[in-house]
Amino acid sequence: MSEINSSKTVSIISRQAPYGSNRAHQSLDIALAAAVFEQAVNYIFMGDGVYQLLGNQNATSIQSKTLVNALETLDLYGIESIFIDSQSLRERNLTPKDLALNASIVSRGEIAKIVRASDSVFNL
Amino acid sequence: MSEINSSKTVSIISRQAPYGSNRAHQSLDIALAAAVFEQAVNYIFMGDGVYQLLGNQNATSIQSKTLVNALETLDLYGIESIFIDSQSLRERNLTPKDLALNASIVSRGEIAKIVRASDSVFNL
Amino acid sequence: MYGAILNVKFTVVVHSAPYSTQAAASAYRFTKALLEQGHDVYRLFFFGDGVHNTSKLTVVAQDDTNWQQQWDKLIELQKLDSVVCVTSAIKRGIIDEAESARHELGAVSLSSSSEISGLGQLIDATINSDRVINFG
Amino acid sequence: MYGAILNVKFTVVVHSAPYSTQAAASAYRFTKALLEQGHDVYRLFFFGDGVHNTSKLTVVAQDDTNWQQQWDKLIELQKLDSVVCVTSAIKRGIIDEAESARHELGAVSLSSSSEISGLGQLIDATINSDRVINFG
Amino acid sequence: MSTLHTVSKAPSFRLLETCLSIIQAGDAVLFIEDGVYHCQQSTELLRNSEVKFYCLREDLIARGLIDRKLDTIETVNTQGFVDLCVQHDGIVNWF
Amino acid sequence: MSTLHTVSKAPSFRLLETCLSIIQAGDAVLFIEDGVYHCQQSTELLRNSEVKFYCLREDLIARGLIDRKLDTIETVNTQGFVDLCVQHDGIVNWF
Repeated sequence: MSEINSSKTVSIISRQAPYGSNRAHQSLDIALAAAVFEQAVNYIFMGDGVYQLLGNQNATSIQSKTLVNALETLDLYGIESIFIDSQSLRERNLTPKDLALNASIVSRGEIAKIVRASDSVFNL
Repeated sequence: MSEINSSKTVSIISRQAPYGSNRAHQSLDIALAAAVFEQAVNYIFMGDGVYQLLGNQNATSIQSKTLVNALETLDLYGIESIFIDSQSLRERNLTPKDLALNASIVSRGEIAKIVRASDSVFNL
Repeated sequence: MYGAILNVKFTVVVHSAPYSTQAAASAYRFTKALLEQGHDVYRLFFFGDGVHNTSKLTVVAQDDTNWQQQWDKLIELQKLDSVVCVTSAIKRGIIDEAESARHELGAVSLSSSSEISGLGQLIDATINSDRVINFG
Repeated sequence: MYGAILNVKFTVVVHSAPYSTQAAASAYRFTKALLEQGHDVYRLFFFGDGVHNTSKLTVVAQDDTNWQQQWDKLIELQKLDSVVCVTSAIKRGIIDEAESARHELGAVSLSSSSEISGLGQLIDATINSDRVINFG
Repeated sequence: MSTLHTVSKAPSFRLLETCLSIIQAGDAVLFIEDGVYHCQQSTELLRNSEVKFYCLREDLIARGLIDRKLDTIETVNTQGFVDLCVQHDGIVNWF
Repeated sequence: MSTLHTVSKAPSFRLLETCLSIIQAGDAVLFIEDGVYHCQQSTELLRNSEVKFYCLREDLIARGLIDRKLDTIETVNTQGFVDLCVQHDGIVNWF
């Protein structure tokens, strides 16, 4: 790992619901790894990915780990650039107060700019 | 295999495009196995599954086997109840003459009756 | 309403690998519940990516569910007929003693509670079961 | 227009298993093409179901492409750095010598051309590659 | 003769549209896995009086939907899922 | 600064809608795998003059689409795919 200290911007677009597939969990793993290696992380929730942020989840009923609990601790890892696509919320009849997480509600145009300014993008 | 000679009706609904996923190929494998064991088979193409029937396919370009070649020989296995959903064709701007296979073009209502009259359904 | 109305023979077909989608976990919970209600499993059939449920070469973190082990225990305890589709299995690295010997692979990955066989076993199951349910 | 404009370092991330989706085959063809055009592979990274590309316990019919073997040959021939995500691998039964010994599994399933490591190797790759491309 | 349909993907995958287009009066739909997100939002598709809609309790709880579910959709646990399979003559799984 | 987007699922998965909603002028979209079915049917989405559309020849041939492709979409082979990655500063893959 020759230049591990040079910081780049990694954006993660998380577009899938939790539990049904492991994509949401994989997004989290990449985000945490990037944070641990001191990269700048943008964590973007879009499409069904916004379902990950609903309050009151308890995945012990399906013998799984409750993903939102981990998402609530992202700031402890230094991940503070968290963005939620407003259109995706609206399409799912959700509002910010349905969510367990405080984050920036953004437009598609703002997401476009974040993606364009990233060195690499993981889109899951 | 205690009662292998008793014939039941197995319907296969194939809804995915070929090559991108292996679902189309799996549908074929189940249909052929059912035919070999002398079951009555209904083979229904719906949604992106109708793409499987396009003429002029050649999957050697992606190091795969050309699925439509096998579909063209279904009658040799005694599979003659082949149905194509007309709505799915229309939505994809396709007509029967785009297809490599001669089969019954049916409505959703007819598919509903075929499914209801089946002993088991594989919906891939 | 939720008691056993009559004894029904189920075949449960699993199309997905554990950890990648929830389908295998749902199939497992469904299979346990039907047995608890006094119904029977005619056959478990692992197809496509579902064959990965029968690997014995898995290591799972303590705080995570080991689905392969859970299936293995359930199959052994309830003496279930568990079949893995041969076409799906061998190209995915799910190998029994015979295949391992024949191709000199030096390793076996299939749990001993399941056996590798053909799609004929799935068709047989559709003939001899009262209900066939697919999880994918 | 299609010649090598300059030498570019790629990292190729593979998220899907062979035979289940086309993604692994596309990744393979892409990797071969970039090398033929004089570019470099900084790293291959197999993630999630992609880890199944590195199994050595596979048996593939003669008329079918053996993708695991194709990857293995390409990695060996071109001396590529090929990393398999540990979290993804071990719960899917992709096991190296060390894990096999530690958990007394009695078998190794990982091809010797790849090595198991952490997600840090993916982050390192995003830092040190010119382009990161994902196939899934 | 009646059929139980299970739907296991989120509404964005549009499986319910296709499922309902081939459903018959007396059939039932059970939402499982990510399919339970259908229960969180009232849509025209769910206003079909010839079809009975159910959803799986364990999947609702996991996803934080147990208090958000529409009243018109009945909740069953996995034992109820087994019972639904027994009560219907056939099963069609949409995934 | 420009980005290459790849889209690898059939139109029914609606990835292109989302992709185009965050695309910027000068970006390109390359259809690969089942994504090449986008090239078979003219849609409003493809009438975006700020974005260049490409499709992968090998995937078109496999699916019987080589003679059905819209004229407005340029065909590249896998070498051309590599070149597009080189010519753009970033890559976003939609799958």
